[in-house]
Amino acid sequence: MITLTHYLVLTGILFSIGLVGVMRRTNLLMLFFSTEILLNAINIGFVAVSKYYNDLSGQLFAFFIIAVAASEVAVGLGLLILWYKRNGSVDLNSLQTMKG
Amino acid sequence: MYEIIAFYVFSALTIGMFGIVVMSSNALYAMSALAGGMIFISGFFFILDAEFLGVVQIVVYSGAIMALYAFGMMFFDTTRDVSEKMRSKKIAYSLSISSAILVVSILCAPLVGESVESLYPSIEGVGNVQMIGVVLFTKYLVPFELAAIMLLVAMISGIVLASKKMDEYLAIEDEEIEDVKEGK
Amino acid sequence: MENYLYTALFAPLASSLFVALFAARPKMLFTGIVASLLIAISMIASFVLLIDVNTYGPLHVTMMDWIAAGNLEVPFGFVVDEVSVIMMVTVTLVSTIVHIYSIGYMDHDKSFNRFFSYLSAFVFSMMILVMSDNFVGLFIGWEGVGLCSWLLIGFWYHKHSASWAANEAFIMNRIADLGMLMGLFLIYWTVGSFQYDEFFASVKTMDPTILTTIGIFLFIGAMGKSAQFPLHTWLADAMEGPTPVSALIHAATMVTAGVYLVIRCGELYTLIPDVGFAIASLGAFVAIFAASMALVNNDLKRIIAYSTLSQLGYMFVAAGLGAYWIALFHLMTHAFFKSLLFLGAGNVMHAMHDELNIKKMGGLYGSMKATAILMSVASVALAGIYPFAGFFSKDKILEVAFSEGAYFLWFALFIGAGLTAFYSFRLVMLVFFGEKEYVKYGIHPHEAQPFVIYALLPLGLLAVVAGFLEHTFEGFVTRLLSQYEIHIEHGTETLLIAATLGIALSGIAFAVYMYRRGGFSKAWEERFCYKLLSNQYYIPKLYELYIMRPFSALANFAWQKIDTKVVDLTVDLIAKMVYSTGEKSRKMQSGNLSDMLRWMVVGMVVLLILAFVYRPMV
Amino acid sequence: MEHILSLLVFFPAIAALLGFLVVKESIRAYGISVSAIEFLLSLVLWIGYDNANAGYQFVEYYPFISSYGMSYYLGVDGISIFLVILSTFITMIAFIALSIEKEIKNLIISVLFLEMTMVGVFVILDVIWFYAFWELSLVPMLYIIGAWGSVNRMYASIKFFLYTFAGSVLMLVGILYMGFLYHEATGIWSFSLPDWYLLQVPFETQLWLFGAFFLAFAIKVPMFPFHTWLPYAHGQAPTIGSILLAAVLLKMGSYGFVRFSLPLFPDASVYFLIPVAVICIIMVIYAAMIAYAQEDMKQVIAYSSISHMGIVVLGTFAMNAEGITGSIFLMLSHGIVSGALFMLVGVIYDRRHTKLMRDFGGLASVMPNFATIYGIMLMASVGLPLSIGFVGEFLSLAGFYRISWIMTLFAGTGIILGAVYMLVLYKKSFFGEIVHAENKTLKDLNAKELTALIPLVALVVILGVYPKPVLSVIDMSVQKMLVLMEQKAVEQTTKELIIKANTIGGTH
Repeated sequence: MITLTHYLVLTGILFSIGLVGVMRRTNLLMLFFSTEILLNAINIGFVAVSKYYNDLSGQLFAFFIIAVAASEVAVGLGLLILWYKRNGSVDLNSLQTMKG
Repeated sequence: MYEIIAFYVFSALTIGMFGIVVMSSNALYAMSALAGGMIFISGFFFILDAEFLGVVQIVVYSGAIMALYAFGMMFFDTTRDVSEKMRSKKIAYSLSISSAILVVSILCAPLVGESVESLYPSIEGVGNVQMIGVVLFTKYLVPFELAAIMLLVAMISGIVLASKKMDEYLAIEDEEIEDVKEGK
Repeated sequence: MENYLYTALFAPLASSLFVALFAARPKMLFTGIVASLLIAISMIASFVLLIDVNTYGPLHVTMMDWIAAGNLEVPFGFVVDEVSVIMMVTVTLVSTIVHIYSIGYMDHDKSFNRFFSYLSAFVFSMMILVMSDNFVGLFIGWEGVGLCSWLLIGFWYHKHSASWAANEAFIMNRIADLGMLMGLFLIYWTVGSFQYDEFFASVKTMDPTILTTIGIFLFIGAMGKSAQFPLHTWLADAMEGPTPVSALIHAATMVTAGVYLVIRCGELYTLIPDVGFAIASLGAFVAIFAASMALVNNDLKRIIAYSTLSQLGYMFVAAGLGAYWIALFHLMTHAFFKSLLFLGAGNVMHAMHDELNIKKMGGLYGSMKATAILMSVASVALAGIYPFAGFFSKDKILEVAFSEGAYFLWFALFIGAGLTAFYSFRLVMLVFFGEKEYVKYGIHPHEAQPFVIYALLPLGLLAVVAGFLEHTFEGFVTRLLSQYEIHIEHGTETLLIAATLGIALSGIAFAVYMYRRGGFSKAWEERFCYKLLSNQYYIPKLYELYIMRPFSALANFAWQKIDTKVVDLTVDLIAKMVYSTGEKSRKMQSGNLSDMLRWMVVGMVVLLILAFVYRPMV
Repeated sequence: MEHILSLLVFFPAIAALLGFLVVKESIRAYGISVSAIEFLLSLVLWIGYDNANAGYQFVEYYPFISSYGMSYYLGVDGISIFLVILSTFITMIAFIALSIEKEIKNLIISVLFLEMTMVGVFVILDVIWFYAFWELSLVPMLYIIGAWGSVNRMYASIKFFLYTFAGSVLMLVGILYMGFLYHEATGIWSFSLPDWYLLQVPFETQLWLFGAFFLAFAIKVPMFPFHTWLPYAHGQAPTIGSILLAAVLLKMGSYGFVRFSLPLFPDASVYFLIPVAVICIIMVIYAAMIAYAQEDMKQVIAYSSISHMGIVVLGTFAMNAEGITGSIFLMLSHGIVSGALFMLVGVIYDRRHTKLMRDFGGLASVMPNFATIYGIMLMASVGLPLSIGFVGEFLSLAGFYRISWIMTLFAGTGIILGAVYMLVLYKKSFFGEIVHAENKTLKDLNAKELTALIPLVALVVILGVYPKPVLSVIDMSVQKMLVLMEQKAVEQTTKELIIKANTIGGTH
């Protein structure tokens, strides 16, 4: 029998994979991919909780998260393209202007 | 039984796909793996009786978002690999692993609040899509509209940022600004 | 009667304030005259009060409230009784003469007006001191005279030594004042009032330990003002002030305030004879200690200052042994002849163009006969030769010491009498007789203006005749002060008088004999005891070496080491720690996105750990 | 009359806002007239004050955030009324003596805001508002020191701000906890001080709360070893800043002791009496010694302030009417005297642009009026009877004598050491020959400076000779507070000590 815990553990594992990606990648595009993984991992969790508690709120949250992810990709990619045009690189290490 | 098999299969597939996304040095592979992972995730949604979300997942993620990425990648020189030389791998991996262990151990612990009362219980005999529609357009109407506006804003900003004409202005070089100042 | 009281009290204040209006202006003769007149009015009022008190008894008025908080209430109240009226008369009489004298003495000084303002302010403070009916009022006067003494010692403030001496005097007095304040607090918390009458009414029922403590504290106050050992060094240095000041403040009035306090608290000290005896012993010690320093000093004014110190010692012996009226009597006679001596010395100084070294004088009798005679009279009185005033009062003190069985004290005073006679006449001989040393320095001495001499005549007269008032005086003041009976057989008494007279006369004779022949040989000056005496037993040096310098060093240490290096540095260190933490953690902000993301994950891990540790248990 | 307190608090602030519209040339006159009106208002307050009533008068109460018990609650009693008058008076005098030309408009506006906070601290009875005014007072002062100070002004102003700010953070915690306690005990929220007075706090809790409040007040006073911001602040501040700092801002700390520490935590105050007294004694002696070692005239006065504040706090902790009344009076007298002394240093600084004593000498002959007024203030500072300085010092020490005679003796050395450093200062700067040629042509006080200084001199003498109208008003409220302390004390020993401290006779 698959319990809620199974799903939550899966969520945790996927989230950690996303974290690895976030930390490992220096290609900005790949960073976006990793972010998608994080969001998706959480979505699974929400939906699973929604199912096991028999409450639709979880699904709606997942729905809004997808909307947020879509907006994020749109804006993020736009910025990325702009950055690439100016610098010719999507290397994360080229982004050092915030050095304190 | 069928549910268990489906769960483990999808789990293995998603973990594998996402593993490729994270580990592969080739952006194209990574993107393809990501798209695959997204589709497998929608499988979970179907298992969990969230058909609407499953469809949305496939449409939005695999359709829209991945397409967007694919278009985005065309702007970049994908052949030129970004050096993925990682600094201090140990820290990154140990952090990830420890956070994974922590998350898992927290989640494995018996959950409290078993008696959570559901705000919007699904009603027997009513389809998932219908239910979501009812809740979305009653209780969550304002967030829904806001999400719509947000998407609109995102769309416009995406266009503005990436469109050619605008970028001439936005991506104006520092020297050009100097030139303008000097009146050339 | 009240009007006379207020006149006596406030005329000096009026004088001071009026003259102060012209303080910054150049010399104006009328300020001196107005001041003298107002002080004279105060004197006349005091004399009227003397007669009134004699006829009607004491007068007590409360002018207004001053301080009131909690149970504490201090009014401005004044009492004119037998003791205070005697003090008033003495103070105003000497003050009037000093004021008149100063018109001549300060003639050429550009701060003439300022001088009179200060001098009158002093008289006012002194009047408050003696007239107040409570201890806090006394303390007002006590500090007021201290202030005026500071102003007047440092009158020629451009002289470093003068301002130094002024500060020394003020600070030394403050040390003693702290003791006095402590005494006042104890009185308050025991009796609940500062009024003399309430305090004295309850002394008999009070715990002897508290009484002793009060007695000691008050006497510490008296020690400062009356320059008793070990707070005596300021008096000699105070001679930096103008001579009229020395005459009025540092001989006749202010320095006797301590004696006045002990007399005023007679009822207290009678109950604590041990403290009284300690006071008497200290007095006897100072009497001989100061006299010994006067023996070798060559400074005209310092000799007289030491003599004052020595005479104050005599007064304390009398007061300490319970013979309050005798102490008061000596206080009064001493005021007359000592101020005369000082004012005469002022004339000499003027004649000698402010030269003070008596070795450079000599033979002045030829040019200043009147001054010479007056000073000789004062010196004879000081030496205690019958029938001059000093004889009556001083001899009584010796008898008191003898009668109390304090033979040791008596002996000290007896020796002191001999020394007094010697140094007095050493001074007279060196200044007025012998070789005319001043010729070498090209000085042409001249006698003071006639009105100055006339002003001194009353003092001269009093120095001669005051002694004969003894019995009248005794009868008058013992209405308030306790009687003192001398229990000595008549034969012994005569013998004692003869012995004292004998030692005084032999002291004079020795001085006259020695200085006729040109004084002691130079070899004496090489000896240890001469050096010891001429350096004032090295006490000022000791004070400088072991109090002033360490204090300065400690103050500097406290500032430069403790305050800036420890206290402030700790504060700054805390600030620096915060700052350097920021400086270090600044490296975290490398600007690299993946570093930031890693930090984000670190934060997440930390939060997860917290969530794990503090997860709600089922 | 019923809104006079609000008027007193906010009139300067509104006037300051309007001051932005005033042209630069007339801003000085504007400042003087505003502060004069404010001073007159405070005098009206005194005239309207009922001397027979020891409680709060002119009370204004409006709920502010009633769900959390915060209210706008104003009132004065004998303890605070003279501090209000002192604030308005000193501000007026400081304006009259103002000699700064640079950015004068901003300066005057800052000082007017400062005046609002000063008056506010003394009249407000709601603790949250009190805290707000307390902290707000730092801002104009920070600006005054930082913008018009001398060379090292940034360091000094930031040190001043952070130091005092850090101290009061703990007080805020204490305030919140006290509010919580009140809620626990009564079930309703209240931050008004009179309500808190009625609350009996358990002994252990009192100790902690006392500590939290103590730190804030101790830094403000400033007590040893939290005093090091003061010399810097005074050393760098412009004259007007030093005057207000010494005359009024320091009094906030000692006022806090009287208003908060003692009546709110009587047991803790008694429990910590001896440690606090020891700190006071250290302060008195240590600061006096450091003052002696200083070369800068202004630093001498700055350290002398610390020394005098030691006696103020000592008197407060005497736990009897004599001591507390005396200490409040000493606050007033120290405000007037130190304000005047700083003003005098400012006068000479304006002329010579130096404050070092070795650059002077012999000033008495070129500036006789200056020397005279300086001398009077100096004598008031060392506590000469019939000057204002004596009354408070005498009462404070007399009060504390009941607690411990030996400690009083040590604290009393302050009057000796005070004389030492003050007279040495006077001798170095005013006596002797003129050694520097620049000093020969110095001008004596001008009409403006005399106008500012003569009222101070007059007050020094008048209140020295007849302090009773002030003392009796203070005394009445202090006695009321002592009764309250005695009643609400939880420990028997505290009650006994307070009773013993207020009775004559018995053992010592």
